[in-house]
Amino acid sequence: MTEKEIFDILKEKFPESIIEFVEAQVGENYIKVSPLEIDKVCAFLFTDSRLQFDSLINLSGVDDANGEKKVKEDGSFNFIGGTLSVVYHLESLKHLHKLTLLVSIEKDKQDVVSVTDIWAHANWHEREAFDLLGINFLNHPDLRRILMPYDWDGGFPLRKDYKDPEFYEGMKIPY
Amino acid sequence: MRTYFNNIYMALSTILIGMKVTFKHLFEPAVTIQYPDVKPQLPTRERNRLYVNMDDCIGCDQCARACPVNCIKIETVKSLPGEDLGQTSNGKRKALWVTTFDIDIAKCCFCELCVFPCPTDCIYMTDVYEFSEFERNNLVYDFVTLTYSERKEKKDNYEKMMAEKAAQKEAEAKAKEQSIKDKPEEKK
Amino acid sequence: MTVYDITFYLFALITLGSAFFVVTIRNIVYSAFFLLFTLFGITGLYVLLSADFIAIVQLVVYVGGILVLLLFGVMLTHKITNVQIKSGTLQIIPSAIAVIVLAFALIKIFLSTNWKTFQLTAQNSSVQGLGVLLVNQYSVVFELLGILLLIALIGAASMARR
Amino acid sequence: MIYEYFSNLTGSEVLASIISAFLPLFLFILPFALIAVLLERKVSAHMQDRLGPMRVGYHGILQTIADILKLIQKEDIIADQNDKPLFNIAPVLVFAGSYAVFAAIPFSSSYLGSNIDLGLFFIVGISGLVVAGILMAGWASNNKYTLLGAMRSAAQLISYEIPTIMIVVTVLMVTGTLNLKEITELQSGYFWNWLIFGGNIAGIAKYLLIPFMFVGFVIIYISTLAEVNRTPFDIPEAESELVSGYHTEYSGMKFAMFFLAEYANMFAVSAIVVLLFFGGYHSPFGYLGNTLGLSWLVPIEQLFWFTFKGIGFVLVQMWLRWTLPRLRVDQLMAVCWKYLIPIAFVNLLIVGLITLL
Amino acid sequence: MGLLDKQFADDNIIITKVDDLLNWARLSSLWQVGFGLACCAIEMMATSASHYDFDRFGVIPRPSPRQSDVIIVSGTVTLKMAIRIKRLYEQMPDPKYVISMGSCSNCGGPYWEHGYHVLKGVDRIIPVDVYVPGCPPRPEALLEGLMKLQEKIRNESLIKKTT
Amino acid sequence: MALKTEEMTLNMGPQHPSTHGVLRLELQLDGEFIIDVTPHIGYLHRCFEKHAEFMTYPQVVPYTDRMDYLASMYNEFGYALAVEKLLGIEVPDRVEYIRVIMGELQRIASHLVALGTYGADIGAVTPFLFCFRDREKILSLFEMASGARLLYNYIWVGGVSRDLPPEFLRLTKEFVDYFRPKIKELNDLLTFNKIFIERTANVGILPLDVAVNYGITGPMLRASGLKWDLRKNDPYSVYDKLEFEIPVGNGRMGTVGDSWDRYYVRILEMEESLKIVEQALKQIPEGDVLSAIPKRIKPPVGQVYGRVENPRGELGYFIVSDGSVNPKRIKVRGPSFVNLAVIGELCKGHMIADVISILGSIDIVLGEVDR
Amino acid sequence: MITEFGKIFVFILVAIFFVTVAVFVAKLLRPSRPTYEKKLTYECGEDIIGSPWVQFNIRFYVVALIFLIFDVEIVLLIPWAYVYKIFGITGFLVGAIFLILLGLGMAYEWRKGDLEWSRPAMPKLNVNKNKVSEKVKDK
Amino acid sequence: MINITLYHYLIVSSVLFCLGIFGVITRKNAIMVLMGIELILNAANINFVAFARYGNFGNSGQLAALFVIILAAAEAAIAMAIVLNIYKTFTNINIDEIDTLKD
Ligand code: SF4
Ligand code: SF4
Ligand code: SF4
Repeated sequence: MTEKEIFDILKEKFPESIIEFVEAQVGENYIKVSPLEIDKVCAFLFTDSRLQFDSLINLSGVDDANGEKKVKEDGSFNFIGGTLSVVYHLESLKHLHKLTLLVSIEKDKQDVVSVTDIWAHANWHEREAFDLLGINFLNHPDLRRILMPYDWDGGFPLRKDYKDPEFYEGMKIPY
Repeated sequence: MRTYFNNIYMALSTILIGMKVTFKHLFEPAVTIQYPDVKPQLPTRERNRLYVNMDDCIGCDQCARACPVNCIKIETVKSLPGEDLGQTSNGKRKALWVTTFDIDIAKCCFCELCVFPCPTDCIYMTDVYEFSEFERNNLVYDFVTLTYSERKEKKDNYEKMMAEKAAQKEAEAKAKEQSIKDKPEEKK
Repeated sequence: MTVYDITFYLFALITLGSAFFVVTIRNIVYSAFFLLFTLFGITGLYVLLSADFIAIVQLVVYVGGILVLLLFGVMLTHKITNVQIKSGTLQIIPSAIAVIVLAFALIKIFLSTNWKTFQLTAQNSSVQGLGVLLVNQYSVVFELLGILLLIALIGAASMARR
Repeated sequence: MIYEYFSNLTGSEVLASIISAFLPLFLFILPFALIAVLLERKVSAHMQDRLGPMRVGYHGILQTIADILKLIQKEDIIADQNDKPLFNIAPVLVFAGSYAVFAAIPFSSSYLGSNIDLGLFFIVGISGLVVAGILMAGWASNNKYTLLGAMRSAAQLISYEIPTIMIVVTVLMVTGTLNLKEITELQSGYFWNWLIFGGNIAGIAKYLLIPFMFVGFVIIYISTLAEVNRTPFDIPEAESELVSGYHTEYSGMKFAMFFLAEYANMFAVSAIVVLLFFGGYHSPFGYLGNTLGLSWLVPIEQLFWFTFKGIGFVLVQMWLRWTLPRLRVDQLMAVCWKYLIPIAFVNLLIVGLITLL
Repeated sequence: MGLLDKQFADDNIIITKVDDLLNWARLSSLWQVGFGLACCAIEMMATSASHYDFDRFGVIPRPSPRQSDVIIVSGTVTLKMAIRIKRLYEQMPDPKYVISMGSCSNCGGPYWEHGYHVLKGVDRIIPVDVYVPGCPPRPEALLEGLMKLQEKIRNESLIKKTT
Repeated sequence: MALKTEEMTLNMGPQHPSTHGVLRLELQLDGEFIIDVTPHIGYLHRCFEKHAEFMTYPQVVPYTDRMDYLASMYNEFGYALAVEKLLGIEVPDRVEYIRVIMGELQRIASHLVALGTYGADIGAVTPFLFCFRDREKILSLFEMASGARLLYNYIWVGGVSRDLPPEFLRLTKEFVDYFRPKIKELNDLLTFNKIFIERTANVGILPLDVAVNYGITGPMLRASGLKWDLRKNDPYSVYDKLEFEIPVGNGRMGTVGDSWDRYYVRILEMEESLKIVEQALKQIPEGDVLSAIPKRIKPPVGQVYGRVENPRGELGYFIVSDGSVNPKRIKVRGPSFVNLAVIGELCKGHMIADVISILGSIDIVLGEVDR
Repeated sequence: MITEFGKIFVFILVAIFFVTVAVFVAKLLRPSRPTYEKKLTYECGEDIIGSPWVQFNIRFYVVALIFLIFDVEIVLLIPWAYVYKIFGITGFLVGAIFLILLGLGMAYEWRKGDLEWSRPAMPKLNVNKNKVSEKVKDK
Repeated sequence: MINITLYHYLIVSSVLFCLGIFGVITRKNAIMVLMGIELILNAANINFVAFARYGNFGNSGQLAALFVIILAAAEAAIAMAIVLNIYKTFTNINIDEIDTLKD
């Protein structure tokens, strides 16, 4: 099944939560989904016998860095506003088709519904996205930092405007 | 019962087979390279410590830009117009005094990316790997052939030149200004 | 004083000294380890009494078996770090007095009795003798012991398993 | 007898016994440990196509000496959480337990520490001290790895004691004695008198015994392997799980003592196997000293043969160690309770019947 | 305090000889904490494997720091790990040595610039004796670093330093 | 037993001989049994993704090396494929073959480490050293081609950094011939050893549906019985021109999907890789290897997900480009990262020693788990 | 006269003496620079969670228990094994019956599974199918 | 000349016995009580062996001691099993706190 067909099925089933179908010049086409409905869409994708996306290949958070850039005097900068996105790559081992979903969220209101219930695989990926980008996954069973120390309070390092704190537990961080 | 005895048999027999293998190896010659006494021949592409042949370097900064780690630090000073810095071995004219060419070998990741873009092939990786140090600062390699005073001199020269140029410019500008200034007066 | 005497006093001291600590020290693990020394001392006493087989049996069964069992038991049932490690004691002073009285009474009785003792003769290993007795005279006891141990094994294991 | 010799020399029995008690330590265990550690490293290295220590002395022969000298210089850490008195006593107990075994081992017909009648039984019994010492070490370190290691170690040691004693009883049934010297003397003569070949019993019983003696030998070898925590039974110190078992927290000299005890044990158990089944200190082919008429040579030859055979079995231990993976703790218990003990049990009954013939 | 350690005010022939002996023992039996961090650890393993054979120098990995003499910091020290490394180092008994293997532990290596979670050099938390450069250093380079360390140990002394 | 022993929390790692690096496992123990395992990762988080944002596309290659440092070639391979997909360029055939040869050799090298350390975890040190001995041979081949032993920076976007040295093909052939009997030796010494089987068979059984749900890939998935290999199912490079089998676990010693299966699948895979290398050596064409390397890599705006079958499973690169010379975001779907997540499930109810066995059979590389 | 046991005792004393002396000699040479962290218990460099001195798995205990009984039984066999030959087949039978009793105990333990390490029931791996279908149903 | 007589052993054993009694009655902890009992048994055993030695009873005294040791082992095993059971029920083995006999 191609992405387009899947999109049609989805659009029919979830008229509101499926936002648009984006055809890319390079790479994969993807479907934009609303962040608060993604779990239902995914659950459908997982269970529907035509689709049966039994495997989540990848889940990645992206900082779109499209806000308003404010450069401070010392060269560091801040983004005001802008979006973060979460990209889901799905695959069906039964029907051998693939699908890419994209969820876009406002930076100030970073809530996405977790899909951990559907694919246990998503658990660590979501934790990672939370850890590095500060995307908040609702309903996640165990949303803690995963790569950074648990007591890290220097912010979310994969954001474009992240700046190193000076010290961590008495160790100097910058070179 | 069958499995019971089969287990015993399997255990003993596989242990014996394993013992046979190790026993055979007891008498096989060791593959060990006795390092400080014997040093293996390294392949020609061996990537270890960087070396820069400063005679050939034209200070183009390509290598520093290619380096993913930013461990090459190059500062150059333009030569004075009359100076001849000689040529590189493949015939490029040098035009810059290289006053700083530091490679912090402690940061380097030996990826060889800096080697390819060099127009004069003067930066390359050698097969020297024995260069551990007691002090980390010793791992910052300075390749510049000029002495410190020379570097200073070149810099000063250049600054002087620049200053002169600037002064000249200023003078010119002033002159121009003057002339501009003068002109209306003239007009007046 | 012969060597024999010295060793006797040494072992008696080890036995009684560590036995004293076994019953008085408050840390139960220490108690268990002091019991080790007590048992070892008693082994020495057996040796001095030419009961070599009994001595080694003591070593095997008590030190190697019962003591380990006790230690496992201690480690199994105790939160050793917290206060419970101090195994509590009851009515120390009255019982101490009672026990001392008892001890004096016992010793008095022992000393006042005129035991019919024989001159010591060097004895050979006692195992053969024990074996003969065991197979010959006490063979029923021997089998009974077997049954007893069987029952003990079954009982203890099933109780522990419950 | 060396003991008498010293007794005459010093004129005091006490001194004589002290000297002869020191003898195995300095003449045997320490050199043996030095050699065995190096040997182990060399053997393992060659099995793995390596060379092993090469640079400390010629082909690394001074390696162990350097190790010991270094361990002497190491700081002795007693962590705050450790139970200090027990922590300090544990190595003493373990070493004493291991060393006491050597008292009963006849190194040659003229040297043995103590000729007690129940030598073999004593050797089994004294290991109780080691068990207690190990438990003490594990507990006093106040560390989870050590405690787990000590528990496993203790459980393993006591479990494998049973097959060991069973085989000891089997041998006792054949020889009628537990005195190690007597057992050895029973196997004097040529190698077909060794117990593994049925001993010097006359008649058909000898040949009937051979397979059962072999089974007995295998069982006791396996269980002694377990008693000294060698692979495949080295779970108490399985470094891939428990760092290094009950002596994880020990450093410096105390650690060295554990180490020494371990190597002493290695030899001790091999010696037991040699004494029980392989003719003890007896030469397999008769003595040079006897043929030459030099009677003083015989004990020396015996010492040589004893060491030779003992080290042979130590080498087999190493060989096994560098070949095999290790068992899991429950499998280890299963091997003991389900395989070794029942087999030893049946073996014992059959041997008992055969000896009645 | 050890009775002999750093207690002597001045030199004499006996002390020098004892010194030599003790130093020789220390340098020939450097037990290493069996411990690897990243890519360099693989090369460290290769060094102890058959081809290069650490054991030739008397180096054997000990799982417990309590029984080891040298810690080879082989790989990237992250902030999360740094605390543990420090503790491990602290838990080794004196005398102890540190070899910093590879660019990463020397100074952060390729991660020195943007590594928000990388400690820029293990010498920020524990004193390093020898820096072995390379990314990863060849096994021979590590061996050479070890020999450098041995050289350093050879020059140590029981004598109290008077400075 | 009814007696509730108190739970004990035991740390395994980060410094621990058998956690394969700096993984920390927090074990909840009931005596010797595991109630729960909580993996704590991130002790080697080296900020790859952040670095990638600051680098130009070719400069990222050395950093990809450092992720899965046991399979650097394959990391580069995957990255190169992803960027080529982004750029839409084709590479010469010779390059493809070189990449496949390198990739498969790397697979053997990586599996050798996996099997060797697995043996060492179980307690057999000798196979470990044998494996490293043979791996050294592969490394010397790599060193000859690229100049480095571990982190090669050899496969570039659009090509490889240099052509193969003249001796390479002959030596590789020699290696293949040398290595075949060594697999048998390893089998004798370790694979079919009764103790080893006891330790690994029926331990850590991973049923297929769980595996799929957890996104497990690679030998682990195959050991659970699914014939899934991107080299066959989603062929890239020239794998479709080569013949090989995909070994799957069949529960020969215990249950499908146990540790032994995971181990044995790797052994079989090494044999398959040898086959691939042999074929590729025969088929490799002459040609230029540098022709397709773009001077300046500036891909169009867009995002791609490129994936390859790394020795540990599916290695995916999700690259977002904003049209500049630096990638905007590179997210790596590391197979170890994904495979490790299941350990908590696998270990429950096993003994401490089994944790080692399970962890070893998962074969993680911390560099890539933490990136 | 020092008995044979006396000699053994001397051996033990010598061992104790040796260890003590060795540790004390080392004290002369070794440095001692305790720091706070050095004095912490080692646990892979992590902070220690909980004390190791907790109640322990009963398994070890059961092993010790079975061992103890077996131990004494075999101890009893030793005097028998010394002399049974004197009494011929009856002597053997006395011991054999005893041994069979031992065997019975063994068999009992085996049957009851005390020789096994008890495994806690293995929890099922969690697969999410059911959960998901419920969710979809909700919709 | 050996000066140690039967009396010496008797004194040792009686003191040991009393210490055992003392342990049994003063300790709250069941395992400690068990240890006390072991002491008492050992004291008795010393007597057996000593009488056997000095009293010329032949080996019967030693055999009695052997039986006692074996019984002690059986007793210890059972007792520990009981202790364990108590502990299971009460999570406590302080005997004075265990006064209800429920199952
Ligand atoms: S080798 Fe790589 S890291 Fe080193 S200087 Fe050259 S480009 Fe930079
Ligand atoms: S690229 Fe070559 S010529 Fe240019 S600065 Fe670097 S070394 Fe010099
Ligand atoms: S120095 Fe290089 S090889 Fe070593 S850990 Fe760092 S990146 Fe890896």
